This record gives sequence, structure tokens and C-alpha cells, in this order.
Amino acid sequence: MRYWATVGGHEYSIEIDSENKIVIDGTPHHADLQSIDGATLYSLLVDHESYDLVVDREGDTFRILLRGEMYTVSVEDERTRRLKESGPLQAPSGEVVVKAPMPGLVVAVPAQEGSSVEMGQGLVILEAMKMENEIRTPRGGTVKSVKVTPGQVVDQGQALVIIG
Amino acid sequence: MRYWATVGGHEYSIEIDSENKIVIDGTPHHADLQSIDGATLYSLLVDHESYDLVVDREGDTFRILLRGEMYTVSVEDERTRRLKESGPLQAPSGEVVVKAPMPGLVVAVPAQEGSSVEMGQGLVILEAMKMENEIRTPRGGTVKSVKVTPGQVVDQGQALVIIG
Amino acid sequence: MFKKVLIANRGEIALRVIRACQELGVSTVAVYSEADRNALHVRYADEAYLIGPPPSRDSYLRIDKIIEVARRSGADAIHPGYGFLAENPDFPRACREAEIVFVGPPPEAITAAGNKLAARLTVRKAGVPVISGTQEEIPDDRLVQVAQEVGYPLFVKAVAGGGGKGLRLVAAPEELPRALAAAHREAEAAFGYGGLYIEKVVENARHVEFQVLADAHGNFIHLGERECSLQRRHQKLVEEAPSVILTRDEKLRARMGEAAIKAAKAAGYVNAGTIEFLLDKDKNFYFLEMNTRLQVEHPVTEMVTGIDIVKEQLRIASGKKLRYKQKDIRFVGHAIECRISAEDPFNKFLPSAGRITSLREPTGPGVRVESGVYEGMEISLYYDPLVAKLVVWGDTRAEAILRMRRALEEYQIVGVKTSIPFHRQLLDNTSYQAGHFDTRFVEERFVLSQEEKAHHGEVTALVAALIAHHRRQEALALISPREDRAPGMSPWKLTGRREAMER
Amino acid sequence: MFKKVLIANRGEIALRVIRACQELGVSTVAVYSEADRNALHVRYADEAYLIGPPPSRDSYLRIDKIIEVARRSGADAIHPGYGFLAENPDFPRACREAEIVFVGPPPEAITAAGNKLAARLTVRKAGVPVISGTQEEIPDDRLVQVAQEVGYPLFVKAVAGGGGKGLRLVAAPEELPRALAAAHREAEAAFGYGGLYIEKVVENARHVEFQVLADAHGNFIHLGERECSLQRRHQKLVEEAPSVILTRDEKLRARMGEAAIKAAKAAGYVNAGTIEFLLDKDKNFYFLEMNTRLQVEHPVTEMVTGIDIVKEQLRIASGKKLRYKQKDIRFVGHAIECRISAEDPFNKFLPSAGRITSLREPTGPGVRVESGVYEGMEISLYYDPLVAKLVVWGDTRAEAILRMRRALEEYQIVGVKTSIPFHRQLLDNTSYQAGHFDTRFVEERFVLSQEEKAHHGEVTALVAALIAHHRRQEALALISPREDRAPGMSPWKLTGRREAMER
Repeated sequence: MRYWATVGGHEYSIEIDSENKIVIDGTPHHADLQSIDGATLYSLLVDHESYDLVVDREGDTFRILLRGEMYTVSVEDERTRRLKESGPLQAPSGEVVVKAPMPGLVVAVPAQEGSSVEMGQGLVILEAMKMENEIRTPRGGTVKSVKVTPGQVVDQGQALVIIG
Repeated sequence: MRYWATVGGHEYSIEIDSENKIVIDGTPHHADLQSIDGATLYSLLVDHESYDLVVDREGDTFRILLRGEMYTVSVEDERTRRLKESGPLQAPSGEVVVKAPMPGLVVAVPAQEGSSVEMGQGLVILEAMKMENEIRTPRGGTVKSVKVTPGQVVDQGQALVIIG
Repeated sequence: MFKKVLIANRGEIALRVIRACQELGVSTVAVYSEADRNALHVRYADEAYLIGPPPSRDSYLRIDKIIEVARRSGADAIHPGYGFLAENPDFPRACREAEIVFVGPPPEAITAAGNKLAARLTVRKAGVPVISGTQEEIPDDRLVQVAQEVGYPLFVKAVAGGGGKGLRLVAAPEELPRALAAAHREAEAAFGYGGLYIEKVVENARHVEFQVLADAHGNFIHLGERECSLQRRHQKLVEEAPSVILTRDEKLRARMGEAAIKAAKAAGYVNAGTIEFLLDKDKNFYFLEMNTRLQVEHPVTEMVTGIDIVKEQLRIASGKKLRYKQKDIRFVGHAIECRISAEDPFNKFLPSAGRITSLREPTGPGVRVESGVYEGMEISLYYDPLVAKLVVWGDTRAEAILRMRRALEEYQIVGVKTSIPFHRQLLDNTSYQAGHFDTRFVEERFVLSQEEKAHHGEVTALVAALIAHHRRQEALALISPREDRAPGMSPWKLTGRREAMER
Repeated sequence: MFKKVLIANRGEIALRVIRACQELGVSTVAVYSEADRNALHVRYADEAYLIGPPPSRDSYLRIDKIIEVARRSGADAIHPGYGFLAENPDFPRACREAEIVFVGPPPEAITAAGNKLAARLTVRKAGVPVISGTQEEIPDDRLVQVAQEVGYPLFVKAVAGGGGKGLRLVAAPEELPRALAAAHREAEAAFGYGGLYIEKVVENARHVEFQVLADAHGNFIHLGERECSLQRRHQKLVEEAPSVILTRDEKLRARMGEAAIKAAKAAGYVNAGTIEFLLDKDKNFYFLEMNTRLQVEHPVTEMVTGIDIVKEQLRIASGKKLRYKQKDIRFVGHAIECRISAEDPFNKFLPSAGRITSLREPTGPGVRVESGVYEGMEISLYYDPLVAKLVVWGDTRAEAILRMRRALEEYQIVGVKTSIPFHRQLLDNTSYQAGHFDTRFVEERFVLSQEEKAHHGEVTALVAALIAHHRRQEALALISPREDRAPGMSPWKLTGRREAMER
């Protein structure tokens, strides 16, 4: 996933491959970011350099306190950048098929056909590996079709819900 | 409301009339307790004496840190004391009529006839004075009867739900 | 010693006095406005009384209510702190009538020092040098003539002055009439008295002040000087003890100390007070004014002398003789204080209100924090923006500077803008480090850099991107363990908990 | 001076060293176990490297991994702190091979001091008094004869001793064989060497130790003494500087200081070290042992001398000459340290694990906190239970005691049990306040009171009842504004917010 972060007038291109492998402006780094208090305080180790940071976030704008100085950083991801480049904001379109990421038992189906859902809203509760897992929609839209019912056993990759 | 609090082997009888008027072992006091952090830290002013306390609560047992010392306090109210005196614990019985505390518009009725509810669970959403207010059940039990429907205007004191 | 002391103040200075009382075994009574129910001074005192709504004029400036609380609570003394009623002679007069001890000078000494021109004349008679200017109280219209004799540039100052009000710098004769009119209006509005006087401008001067202690038995000592030249609009920002100039000139220190004691004696002073001097580049010094209260910056003196000034104030007020003679006073090492205020240094030091969402105070060797705030506290605009004082002690000035930098890095206040970035940059300034500065340094020669350091820019960019990435992953996650989905819980927390379970 | 120093430790002492480095402009490298990713020493250092799983033997005791990190990070020196590898001569040897400076004495000095019997013989030859007992290294079976000569009661001690292991108090001859066998087994298990020696018991003795500094150029000074008699099971609980005994007897201080320097010289010592003495009620003193590292209690010496011992360690290790001569060392005021540990004083000081849910550290004049913990931190049982050291300075011992009481009242640690109640009661003890105590005082004559003060009992009862009442009201409330019903929000919070809106 690629991001662009702007701070102090300078833009950095940041690719995040895994949790720890990061490429900043073409240079690879090892990063380890930990939340200290579950809220605003973070500890970053990047290539073993240690930083204690306090982060206030408002949307895509971050106010970061580091060693007594305040930095304001704005972040874009590929989608927001593309949208910005292609002109006025457009709603995402096309159908999304939400599939079972693992085999399991359908415990509940909060999704209702015809209802509108917001990004991240739960669609199906799937029990697998003795845990209940909430399957959520990757974007907002309308529930076009619900393919499963409670009590049903599904295979990995099986379609659960279609979002339009 | 009367409570009995035991600390260091001594039992205090504490009557709480209003937020601030307290009678301890027959002597009236003025008390002002404020939560500082919304969690464990409290400030108490009692008859203008100031105390900063950290309170950890487990059920009716309180572990209170005051001026570097830890106190363990157990609290009983009239009901738990009566139950204790009358022998083994009994479930509360009898019907409770939940009434509208003010005139208003019924916005929603989460209560469903026949379903079981826990103490404090919401039964009816009532709009009054431009605010939505949740009317909750004073004890657990079964919803015997729902007397109102969304959209209905109710008077103060009107029965909303009966808990059995 | 007293049994119970009422502290007629709030914030860090109220805490400072409460702690001194606790260490003397004296009970404490706090007073508070409705805005301060949860403030630290209310919580740390033994007793606390509400005295009115948030505005100071309805609470912390209400002499009648404060005296009433002192009576009700049985307090036998009142400490005024600084600000609010500390330099209002009506307050010690009301205390005297109520037979409560005022921890400070007699009202007559406050009145005498409060008339800046009269104080100037008094100390001049006692042989203390003053800046050339008005020699006696004269009507404003005759000041034009005095100005001609004194020469330009000059200051027009309010007789009842303080805090930079009624103060005008005049560079040339043609500016004078407008300056006089404006200063007169301002002084009239601020102090109810428009009287003005004129002082020649001392170029490249330092603000050096001496801490004085005087008991009720006629004994006077000084605790050395404080260097307070780092100011912005006549507000001190950083103070030190000792002054680099006097460290290199022990004789000058002795002469200035003697002058300070002369000035205090001439004013009939009792308790802790401060004599402010201007020190020019040729090491001539001039009496500026006398402060008849505990100063904000008193801790730097405490750090180099080992003397607890607030405890001495209480001892003096209770009638005891000074425990120290001048020869007992030793200066060890160097102390620096940064005034941490809720102000935005990048935006004209405008006050910043809000809730302190996160607070970490520095600690460790040589670090002292005098703070009036706590995590979760609401900083309102009702009161002074000073939230804390960060004070360090070092074996040498260099060690103190390095320690202050370290302490400023450790200091985390989130939720309101603070002066910490200003202090960090000031301490990195080579002129400051070399001790080359005067009272105009901050305003005329110090530029706060808006630039963010390149490397830290990259680090903060990375952190922002990582958090954005995690948020996005969280939002998009098609799967998440259900029991962990407590509202408001961050994905980081989850990772930590899972790792902990796997261990 | 070094460019980069690796700190081979964790907790408060790692922070202490990091701060000293920062104030010298030296970069810092932290090492950490998997349990310590979020620990303060990791977050405050410039760099941090994971060295293994939580158990010390797999992480903080792994010389190979630490040396590897020093190489990778380019550190030119390693500071061992105290504990862990600080007194293991293999560590400075490994540093020497890797051409990295060890901030401490040469391995030979550590080895010499580590053999308690050999050290005893060495200092005795140098003319320092030792307690009567074993005169030379002999087989254990011949100790029975030595015991007869020395007389009872006596101590059986491990030659490789430390931390009270292999130590037995023997009151009468018939107990000796069992004590020897037990001590031998314990020493063998703890140190891999079962050798024992015998020392007569000094009755009513105080533990008084001298801080010594020695540079690589043969210069030795001492920084005065620390009074460390307040112990429980040979673990120090409270330390002071100076000792009340030596304050009244300047000549004795001079003699003991000279003896300490003799002992350090005899051991070929370099860097900061401590000579421990027993001081009996007739003011005879005896060498006890030498500690070849920074002591936990070093801050009390720093507070009364103004010397930053960790910075001096770094300067000495970088080859510099001592900056001070003996005559430069002055003692000002009095300092006390309380070791705040996560232990339950009401339950045999058993370690207490858990999460610190709330933390407020004391501050203000004369207070220094050396802490390794933060709010939200998980205290595990992997490491030493010391969580912080609370140190105060006062003009006099009385002021220091009163200040410590004030600071202990301000200290709030919630989530784990701590030794704070013990310290509070100890400071209230009149024998302690009068300075009347010896090394057996805490165990034999001090009783921790379980009783809770009557008035505070009433206050806590009231608070518990009020909270129970509010919870009940909340649970029963038939009506509550809906937008305010955020999960986990307390009714108090709501009241506050409503009041704020109404204002």
C-alpha cells in the first residue's frame, strides 16, 4: 500500500508492505510502532532508532509531538490521491462480492437485503476456530443480495453478501 | 437511602438524602464527590475538608488509596442487608410498571413482549424537551406487556411497559 | 508558627505554598472559583471553600469573601501568592482589621512601592542609583520639559505602573505628545490614576533583580541575584541564578546586593521582596522598581542557595527572626527556570485554551517541576496562561542548559499549545548559550524557526502513514475477532494483547 | 567523551544513565527483552535493540548478545548500571576483547572485591580495620576452630557472597555444623563456589558506606557517607546522606573516609565504587565489603554534594582526570531516599505483579523521582521489584523527613501493591526521627501497623457509600439523556458536563 505524507512542505512517498517493512522515497526501512496507552502515545523504533510520539489525528491530518516540537502531517493514500487527480469526488461504484475468508458456521446475518451499509459495517458473523468473527463490508453501499442464512456451513471463498 | 460501610473492623451507617446531604452515624455532613478522570481518581470535599482518593471497585468491595494508605471498604445497602438477614438470596418478584417520567413522544420501543431484560436495559425511547431519553427497567425480568408504540404521545405517569 | 494558613491564590503558586505549609506541619485552606472545583490546589489543601464564579473579580479578587473564609475556617494567616491580591494594600489592611496575619509586607510598604515614582525618589535619597529622568512628582504637561533635559530615546511610564501598562518607548521629540496622551489614558484605565514619569532608555541593559528577606526585627539579607533579561513584552520567559555577569564580578554583586538592602530598608520593608535593577553594558546599575511579593521566578534562587523562600516568608510572618546572616548565604551551581505557558509561540503567544489530554512531566536528577495542571484538566481563558515552571539545577551553567534541554524533551503536554518549542529553540541559540543577551534580545534578535527538522519530518511522516494504514486496515478488515471489538480500541492494543497471550 | 554509550540494563537505572548521557551530548543505545518493548528505557534512548525473551538469563545477562549490539550500533562504551552484569568480571573482559570501554572498574578489581574473604584480607593489610574472624582462606572443616576463637554470636558468610545468600547468623556452638552445611550448599548453588568464612557479629551496628571516585591516573576522592542501616533481610529500604552519627563527629568521618580510600587503593580500584563499613555504638568501624559498581542509593550523595556521579563515571571511563580534589567536596543539607518497590509490606514484602492503572509522582521543591514505570505499564515478576526511588533534599534532616512525608502523600501508584505504606509509617516512627536505629531496627523493633486511622476510615466509608449510591442510582435510573450514554461513562462525568453547559 502506498501513501504520501506531507510535513513542513516536503512530501514523502511511503510504501507499507507488511507491518514492519516500509519503503520511504525508495529506501527500505524496518519500523515497529507500538501504542503505549491505547490512545495518543506511541513508541516507534525505525531501524533501531527510538522515538516517543504523541499523535492527535483529525481525519487525514496528524498533529505529532516529537521531542518537544509539534509537526503537522497530512496523509493521502492511492485512492484519495487518484480521486483528487481525477477531479471532483465520485462515489465508488460497481458490485463487491464479500466472500468467506475461511470455512466456518454462519452464526448470524445482520445484513438485510435492500438496506444501506457504511464502510466497515458488519454483514455476517462467522464462527471459525472456536471464535466468532465479524465479516465487514469493505465499502459503503446497498446490500444487493444475501447469499447465506444462520446455521449454514460455508467454504472458504464462498460468496456471503453482494454490496452494490 | 441508607448504607452500611465497614472499614478496619468498624461499621458506619450512612444515610444519603441528596447528592450532598449525608448523615453518618447520626451526624449530618455536607459532601461533594467529583470524578477527576472519569475512572479511578476522585476528589471529595466533606464539610470543606479536602481528600484526593483513588478508588478500585469490585462489586461491593472498594479499595481506596488515601494519603498513601490503602483502605478496604465493603458496602451494603438496605436490600442486600435485608436479604442477608432473611437468609439465602431470593430473586425479586412481583410486577413493576414502568411509567413515563414526563410527557413526551415515543420514538422507539426496544422492549419486546416476552423477551427477558436485565436491570438497566432500555425499554422505551421518549423524546421530551428536545432530547431523546432512554427509559430503563429498574430490575431484570420478563417483559410482560408493552403499552405504547412508536409515534405515540404519552402523559407523565402513563404506563409504558410492565416487567414481570 | 501558624496553625492554619489560607492560600488566596490558585495554580502552581497555590500548590507551592501548600507544600511549604505541609512541610512545616501547618494546615492549609484553599479557596476556589467555580471553574476550579477539581484543580490541584483544591485537592492538595486540607480544606477548600468556594468563593464565587470563574471571573477573578468575582472570586480570587474578592477580599471580603476571602476574609470571611479565613474567619470561618479559623485560619490565622493568609498567603497571597503572586498576582491577584498580592500587591493590593487593601488586602493586608483587611487582614489586619480581621486580626489575621498577612504573609507579606505591611500595607504601607506595598503602597510606597506601588507608586513607582515615589519609590524611585525614596531609594535615590537612600543613595541607590536611579535612571536619569523625572526627579519629583510633576504634572504631565511639564514632562515635555523633563524629556528635553533627559534626551531620547526615553520611556514614558505610569506612576501606578506594572505589567507594561501605561508604558511607551519614545524615540524622538515629535512622538512625545501622542505617547504621553496614550500612556495617560492607558494608566487611567488600568490603575485609576493617570500620573506619568519619564526615564531615559538604558541601552543594551540586562534585567537583574535581587531577592531580599527582611524580618520584623530590622534584619535584612539578600539571597543574590536573578538574571531575568529574557522577556517578551515585559513578560519574563526564562530566568537564571546567578547572572553570568555577576559570576564574573563578585564585587559588583556585593555592591548591588548592598544597594538592594538599602532600597528595602528605605521602603520599611518586611518579608520577602525583590529589588529590580537595570544593568548596562558598562556595569552601571540602576534601580527599576520593587516587587513586594513572592516572585514567579523565586525557585532559581532556592536552587542555588538551598533556602526555601516560602517557608522563610511564613517564619518571618509568624514573627521569627531571620535564621540566616548574610555571611551564611552561599551560592552553589546554576539554576534556570522556563515558564511553561499555554500560549502559542508560533502565533504571537496567543493564549491557548483546551483540555490537557496527555501530560508527562520531566523528572530525574536536578529537575524540579512546579505545576498547577493535571491530565484531563480544562485550561480556561479566565486566568493567567502560566501552567507550570520547569526549573533545573546544574553544577555549572553549561550543565544546567544541557539538563534543561533534556527536561524539555521529556515534557509532553498535549491538548493545548505551549511555549515549550520556544524554550527549546531559545536554549539551542548560541547567543543565549554564550550568555550574550539583554532585555531586547528575544524581541529584536531571536527568531523562532517554523522549519521542521528534515529527519524528524521523515519520522513523523512515517508515523502518520503507519497510523493511517492501520486505520484503513481496520476499517477494511473483512474479518476481526469479535470479542476484541470493544468500541474505541485501537488495532495496536489488540496486537499487544494477542502477543501477550501467545507468550 | 564517548560518542555513543550502550546501557546494559533496564528500569530506573537505565533511565538514570540515559539522562546523564543526554546531558553530556552522548547518544544512547538501549537493549531490551521481549517483556520490555514499551519500557521507558527503550523509549527514552536514541536507539534500542531486542536481545531476547523476558528471563534475564536469556536477555539482560547475555554478554554475547549485548556485545554484538554494541558492535552493530557502533557504541564505544557500555554502562552496566547495577545488578545484572555489573559485577561479573567476564563482562568487562568481553568489552576489553571487543575494544569497547566498560564504564566501571577493571575486571581484576571486580574479581578481587568479589572474593569477600580476599578483599577482607587485602584491606586489613592496608591498615583498614576488619571484624574479627577468619584470617586467611581455610577449608570449611577448620572453621569450627576459628569460630571457637571468635566467639558467639557470629556470621557464617560465603566467600563469593552477596545479597544475603550463603549467610547464616549462629547464636551458639551447637548450631554451627548445620549452619555451615546449609550456607555451603546455598553458596555452591548461588555462586558455584561454596567457600565460607566467619565474622563476629557486631552488636547494635550501623551500616555506613562511603562513596569513592577513582580515575585512571591514580587520583582517589570520597564523596562522604551514606547511612544505610534501614534494611530488611539485608535489602536496603531507606538511605540517607549524611549519617546522623558522622554529622556529630567530623573527625570520625575523616578517618572513615581515609580508610575507604585506603581500601579502594589497595584493591587497585578505578571508577565509582563503595566501601561498606559497620559502625558500632562505640564508634568503632569495620570494613564489610566493597561494591564495584554504581549503587542504587547514589542519588542521596548527589543531592548533598551536587556531583552527578553517573557523569563522573563516564568522564573517568573516557580517561579524564577527576575534576575535584578532596577539599572541593562540600556537604550541604540532608538527603533521604525511599526505595519504592512493587512489594506488599503487609504480606512479608511479597512481590506484587499487575498493571499500573494510575500513577501520580510527587514533585515540587527538593523532590527528585527516579522512576522506571509509567501509567499503563505491566509490572512482571521477571525482574527486580524496585519501581522507583523517591529522593528528597532538605536544609536539615528534619526538613528532609517532613518533605519526604509530604512527597509520599502525593505519590499515587494504583494497580500493584507498593512499599509506600511502609515508608510512611517508618517516617512517622519517633526512633527513626531521632536517628536511633541500627541494622536490626526494621526487623526487630519496627512493627507495621495494620490499623487504619479512625477519621480516614470514616472518609473512605463515606466515599465507598457515595459511589455505591451513584452506581445504584445509575443502574436504577429510569431516565437518562441518550446522547450522554456513552459506554463506560460515569454519572460524575455527566454531572460535570451538564454543569459546564449551564455555565
